[in-house]
Amino acid sequence: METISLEHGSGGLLTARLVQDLVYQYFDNEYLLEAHDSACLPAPAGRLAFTTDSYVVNPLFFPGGNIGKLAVCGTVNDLSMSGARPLYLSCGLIIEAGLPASTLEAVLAAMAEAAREAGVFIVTGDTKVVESGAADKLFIHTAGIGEVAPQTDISGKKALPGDIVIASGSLGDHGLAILLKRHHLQLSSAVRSDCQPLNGLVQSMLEACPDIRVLRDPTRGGAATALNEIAGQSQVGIELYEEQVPVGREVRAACEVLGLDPLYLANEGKLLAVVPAAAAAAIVAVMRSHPAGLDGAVIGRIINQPPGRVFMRTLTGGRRIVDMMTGDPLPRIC
Amino acid sequence: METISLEHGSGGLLTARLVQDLVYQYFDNEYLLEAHDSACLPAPAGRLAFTTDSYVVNPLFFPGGNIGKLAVCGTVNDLSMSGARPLYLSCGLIIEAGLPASTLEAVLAAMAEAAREAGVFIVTGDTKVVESGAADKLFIHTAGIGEVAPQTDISGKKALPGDIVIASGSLGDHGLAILLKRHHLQLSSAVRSDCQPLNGLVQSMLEACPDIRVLRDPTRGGAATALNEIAGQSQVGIELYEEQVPVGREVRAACEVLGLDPLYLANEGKLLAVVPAAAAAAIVAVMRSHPAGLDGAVIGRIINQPPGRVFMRTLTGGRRIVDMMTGDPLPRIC
Amino acid sequence: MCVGIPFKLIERHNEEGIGELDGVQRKLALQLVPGAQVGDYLLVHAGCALQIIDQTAAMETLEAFRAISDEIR
Amino acid sequence: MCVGIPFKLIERHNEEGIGELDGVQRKLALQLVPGAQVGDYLLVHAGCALQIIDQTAAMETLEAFRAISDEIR
Amino acid sequence: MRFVDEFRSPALAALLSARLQRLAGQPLTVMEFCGTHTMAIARYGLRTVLPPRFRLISGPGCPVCVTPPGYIDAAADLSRNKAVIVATFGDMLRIPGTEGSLLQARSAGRDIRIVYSPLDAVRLAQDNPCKHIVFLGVGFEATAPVIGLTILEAARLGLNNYSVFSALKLVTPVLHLLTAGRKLQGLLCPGHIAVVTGLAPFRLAAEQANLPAVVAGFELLDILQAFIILDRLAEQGRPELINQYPRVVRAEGNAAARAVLRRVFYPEASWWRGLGRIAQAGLAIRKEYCRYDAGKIFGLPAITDTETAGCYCSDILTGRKTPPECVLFKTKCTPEQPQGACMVSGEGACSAYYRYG
Amino acid sequence: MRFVDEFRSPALAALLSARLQRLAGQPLTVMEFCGTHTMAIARYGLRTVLPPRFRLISGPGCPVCVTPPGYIDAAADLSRNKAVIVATFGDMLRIPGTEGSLLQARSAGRDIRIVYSPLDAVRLAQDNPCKHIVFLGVGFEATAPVIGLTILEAARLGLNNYSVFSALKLVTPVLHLLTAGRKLQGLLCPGHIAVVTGLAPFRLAAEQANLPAVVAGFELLDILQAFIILDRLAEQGRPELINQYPRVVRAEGNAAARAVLRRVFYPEASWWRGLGRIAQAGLAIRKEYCRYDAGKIFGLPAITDTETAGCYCSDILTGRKTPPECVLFKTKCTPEQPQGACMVSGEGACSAYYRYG
Ligand code: SF4
Ligand code: SF4
Ligand SMILES: [Mg+2]
Ligand SMILES: [Mg+2]
Ligand SMILES: [Mg+2]
Ligand SMILES: [Mg+2]
Ligand SMILES: [Mg+2]
Ligand SMILES: [Mg+2]
Ligand SMILES: [Mg+2]
Ligand SMILES: [Mg+2]
Ligand SMILES: [Mg+2]
Ligand SMILES: [Mg+2]
Repeated sequence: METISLEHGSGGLLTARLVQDLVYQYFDNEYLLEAHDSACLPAPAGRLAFTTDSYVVNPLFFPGGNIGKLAVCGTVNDLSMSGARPLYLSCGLIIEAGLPASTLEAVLAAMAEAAREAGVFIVTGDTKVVESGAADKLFIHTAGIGEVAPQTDISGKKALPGDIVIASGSLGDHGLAILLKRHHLQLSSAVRSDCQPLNGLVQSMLEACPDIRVLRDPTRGGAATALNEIAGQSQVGIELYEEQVPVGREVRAACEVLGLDPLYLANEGKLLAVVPAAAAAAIVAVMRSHPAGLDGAVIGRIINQPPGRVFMRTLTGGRRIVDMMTGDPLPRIC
Repeated sequence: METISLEHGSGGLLTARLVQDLVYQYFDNEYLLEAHDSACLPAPAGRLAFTTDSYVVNPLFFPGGNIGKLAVCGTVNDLSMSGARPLYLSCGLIIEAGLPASTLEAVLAAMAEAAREAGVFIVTGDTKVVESGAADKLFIHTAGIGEVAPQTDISGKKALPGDIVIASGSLGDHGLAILLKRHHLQLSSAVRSDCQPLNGLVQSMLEACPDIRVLRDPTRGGAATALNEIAGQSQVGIELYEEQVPVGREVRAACEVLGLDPLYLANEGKLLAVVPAAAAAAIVAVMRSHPAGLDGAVIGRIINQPPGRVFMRTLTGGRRIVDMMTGDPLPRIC
Repeated sequence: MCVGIPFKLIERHNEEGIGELDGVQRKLALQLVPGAQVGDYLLVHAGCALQIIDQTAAMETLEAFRAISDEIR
Repeated sequence: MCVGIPFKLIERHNEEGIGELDGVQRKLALQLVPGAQVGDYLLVHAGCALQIIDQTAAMETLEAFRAISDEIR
Repeated sequence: MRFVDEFRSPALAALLSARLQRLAGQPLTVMEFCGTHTMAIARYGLRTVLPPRFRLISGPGCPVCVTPPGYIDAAADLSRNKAVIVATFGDMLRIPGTEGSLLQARSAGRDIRIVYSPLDAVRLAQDNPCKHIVFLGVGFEATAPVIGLTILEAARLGLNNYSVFSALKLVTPVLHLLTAGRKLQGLLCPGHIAVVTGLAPFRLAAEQANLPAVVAGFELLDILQAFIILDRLAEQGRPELINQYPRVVRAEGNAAARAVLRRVFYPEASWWRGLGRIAQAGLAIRKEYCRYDAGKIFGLPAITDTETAGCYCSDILTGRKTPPECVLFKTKCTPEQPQGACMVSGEGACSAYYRYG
Repeated sequence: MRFVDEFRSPALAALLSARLQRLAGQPLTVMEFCGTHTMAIARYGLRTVLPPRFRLISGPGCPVCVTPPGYIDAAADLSRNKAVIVATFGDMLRIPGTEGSLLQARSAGRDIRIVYSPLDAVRLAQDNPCKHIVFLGVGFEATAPVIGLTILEAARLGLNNYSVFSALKLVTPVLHLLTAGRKLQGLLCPGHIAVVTGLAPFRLAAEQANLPAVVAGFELLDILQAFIILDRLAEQGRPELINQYPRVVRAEGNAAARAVLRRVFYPEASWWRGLGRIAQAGLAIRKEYCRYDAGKIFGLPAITDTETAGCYCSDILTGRKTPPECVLFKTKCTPEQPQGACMVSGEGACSAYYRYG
């Protein structure tokens, strides 16, 4: 099997071989190996968190990760943002016929490694192969189940005036790494996607402060969009402090060159948290002692008015609106 | 919004509008409307069943259903095949830019209706839009969670010699309906996809006989492939009785014309069951009184030898091997 | 070598017709069976009728089966 | 009207060079700054250097800022 | 009467096979020339029903499996041309050329369409005036007239974007090669070829081989009856041809179909996968219709055969060996990765053995 | 010194803005000609920092927003040609033509590539010898020389598959239109245009308008200082031009850049979205380089403007109104569905108001 062909997706013998020879080699937990129509899993304690995402990233491989790592981290992170402990993932593959088997294998290996790092099991899956030209190399779809401890109650609606907004680290790395790979802008840099699972970080944050109000991973649309969502759902205002928003030196430089705003670039290993003011310092301290939150910082606060709006308090002490994103960020020269 | 554009998938304002104006209009349950990173769900009793499938059917609309109905029924059925009561679904959309919004709407409406029929909630979702040419109109990915009653223990490994093999109705309808639509073979017929949720049928079967050994929905690869899988997992032989295998009159005729074997055609609203011989008659009776199992019939039995093999006892009393499928069924004239 | 199926001719328009088998319908080329009439059964291969089925001959064949089987009753 | 960025010239090969800004590197067209030397800072627009940055003038501007701010201290 | 179920009656089948069981005659090795017979025998499990004294050996199978890999290569090459749509029977898609199958070519994005009827390919040409449709013309005497009709139809419609890439074959000139020097006691002849050709060529083959022969239908009872007739003829020492299938096979065949063949094609030597070059055993398109000849229009290479090392296909096609005797069978040679003609199509002898045991 | 952070020091910024707060002078209405200034002012929230007596009105913004929709239509049409790759700055993708944007064209599968530098488009032509690369030439005096260089480079390399579709504009001939009949107390002039042109055209504009003017940089401190200077000049009644940005703006500009402009282009009348036809305010490709002129090669239509009913763009572009005064602003006209030039680019006055309040 050098390349994946339509036959590998037709549900017959070749599908069985693909699954056995390639998939099971990397995803080898007892639940998956049962190979049933559904995985049968022990009953979790507490409520369930359930989430899903489709991954269509182009290119498949980028500095700091690939679509497989992304597909695991993204879903683990969405679970974590509900305060859940991620337990199980599903994995659906849509493969364009002609994909080199070695590409698929590298992606599966990355998924397996990310799952190991996050401590989750990929317990059920599906593989479809479509004709060449009917998909862009490989799409991955993961859904995830987590368990939510009884005392945990995280929600985008819970931000209160006076609360503090925290970011777990520098913003924009993933979006910029992809943008540079995608458009052949001929800018070279060491910027890598920040793609990483955040469940460990969230667990330690929750231990430090069980009443964290909101958690959100600022993926597509970036921190600006995520904060606008929170402001809308909680009907509060948010004020950011420009000089405290962590942005990496290279990301900042590339954004200058390309006329981009890092607040609108996607992140895949960062979170935003809204926490009670009294707990903010302790949470930041806990975050900074966790490898996924070394650059954790307070970046703003929740204000009363106007509801649904995000502002930036700029370096000059001025203030500007930080709106939701319209469309993907594109480089500008003007 | 007449057509879906890339902007609708970029995570910003237009994505939010698409979700609010279109998705929420059809999927309007309390869990989804929370619009969190994950849906937060009450803890189910018993063990969990978890499954996933990607739906890439071409054409999107076919007699008897469309990709949306399929995406709900397929995952509900995979849960049911573990004996689980399906509870929650996730829904990931990958949309090719340029898809008419009305097409998406018709698909979402079908999903909502199928979910209502099956009594499940679509509680979390994701929408991606890819460039024109990077996908084939629309792919849907659903994952599903169900709860498995403590006494239920369904598994492909549990078939025992002497057990009886049952089909819930005529085989091959879905596969043929799609094939006729796909290849412009200029055959007209009233064959419709059998696409339907099977959870109700399974619940009534389980009530009649809690120790059903195996359930399987013979989707891609058809009954032949599903039975070969069971034979392999249980390490038993399976013998089918040709004259008892239910195949619709039109499907049989079209198969004759096209040189196809209905055993290899996909089904989307049928199940195969392996049950203890003593319970077979009762189960068939229960099935026939359920709208999804009106044509339920015994089609074969589990035998000792040779393990992993499926045979057909033919009309002449002869016997032939029924192998797994290699590749999709293609019409033949020779 | 060649899958051949008996379709019943249910419509004829010059050299084209509609055949029916158990609810499945298909346009048929009739150039090779000039005498075919609506109601005839046709042996169809690849969408083209190759012959009109002879009902009398078919009956005789069935009779022959019965005769053979009668022999051994 | 035109995003212009100060890159440091770290390599020069005839009319092409490599510029660097905080770890980000980019090939630069140098046709419009014939006198640019490695080590110079260049004002770059759309991948092309438009001018060599005058360090002395820059110092003076910074001095002017300080002077203004001193006025109000 | 609907001419299907009546000929499949399990009750009658049981009686006929009981009859075959009871007859205690000589061993009877029968060659079935035809892949559709091979498939039907396998599908009905007849091998397990017939008494052991009946031995069945398979002939060349179908026109698809005897198509040389070079033809597939040429068709796949043609499909690279963005102005071309390749139209074909589904049978052709899985056959491996030397560089993959047409299915692989299609899954790589080429425009290759499956049609049920060659006449649908003409329709495709009408519907796609900016594309050129090439129909892959494979088939024997039964299929060739239908393909001939497409050329006449295209000419009638004045189409200039339709052509046929012919690998059409005539099976009747090959029969003597298959029986020559074989230990056979009977021939099972293909009814659907005889529908066109009439009985004469098969009578000739029976005479040349000095064997009893039956032109038979493809339903369960047809085949069982054919064996009973063959057994009786053999017992009585009568090397005659009997027409078991008179409901569609007339002694004179179908003259209209043969007229189409003569008008559009002429017989020519042809390469058969596993058998090599056989004089008069192919059909080429006449000069008058050269504008519908894809070989001419696109300057396609002449097709010759290449053999796979270790493959017994020529022995199996000529009935000298059975598939399980081949060392590659089920090991290196499977339906997913066929090595020779007999495995490539579901109708090929090796494939039928593989699937139906 | 790295010429970025030094000019953004929050501490110095605080002192400079405190200084601005303390100066209790006359009301000062300043026009910023340049979209990059508009964006920087918005991004730094300067509107909320400057004392109320400073009123800022925006000029024509950027070369992208003054490009007429017909140009986008022509580029989108061009991209239908499968032999063509359209290369462009990312800025151009979201601007609506009359039938959608280039982003929509790209999402419909056309080959439209974003480049950072026009010179990367020449590289694209080298890498894709079987395609023709058309670069969408938009820009003012700073960008035009870079685009001129691509034509010289293509000529040097002997490429015959690269061309420029010019909508290049000259901003300096427009300045007097923007200031004419306006109640202004100062002009904030674009430093990056002056890098090429030198100070003369801006000095002329200041003289014609009889106003103080500052050629300014784009960093936070640059802009604050420019306001302090303007305030001081206004207070002292000195309608002079001061160069705040001497680290890159020389009095004489960049002669090499202007030489490229003269060699490749000639000034021509040009249609500005919202402003109409302006003599000498565009750049056309000289006959000597007509083989690199996509307009000539592909016979593209001459571009003229069309106005959207109700859009106040021309008033906003000429500084007569501010965006919130337009009834369409934030209602029918949003960054996702812009109605006029000022909303189309992130740099346009309406867009900057919309995003940064
Ligand atoms: S098994 Fe394969 S290799 Fe052997 S004879 Fe048959 S086709 Fe040839
Ligand atoms: S808001 Fe829109 S319509 Fe109004 S002036 Fe600005 S661009 Fe024109
Ligand atoms: Mg299933
Ligand atoms: Mg999600
Ligand atoms: Mg997510
Ligand atoms: Mg998220
Ligand atoms: Mg599946
Ligand atoms: Mg599944
Ligand atoms: Mg399934
Ligand atoms: Mg999502
Ligand atoms: Mg083609
Ligand atoms: Mg093009």
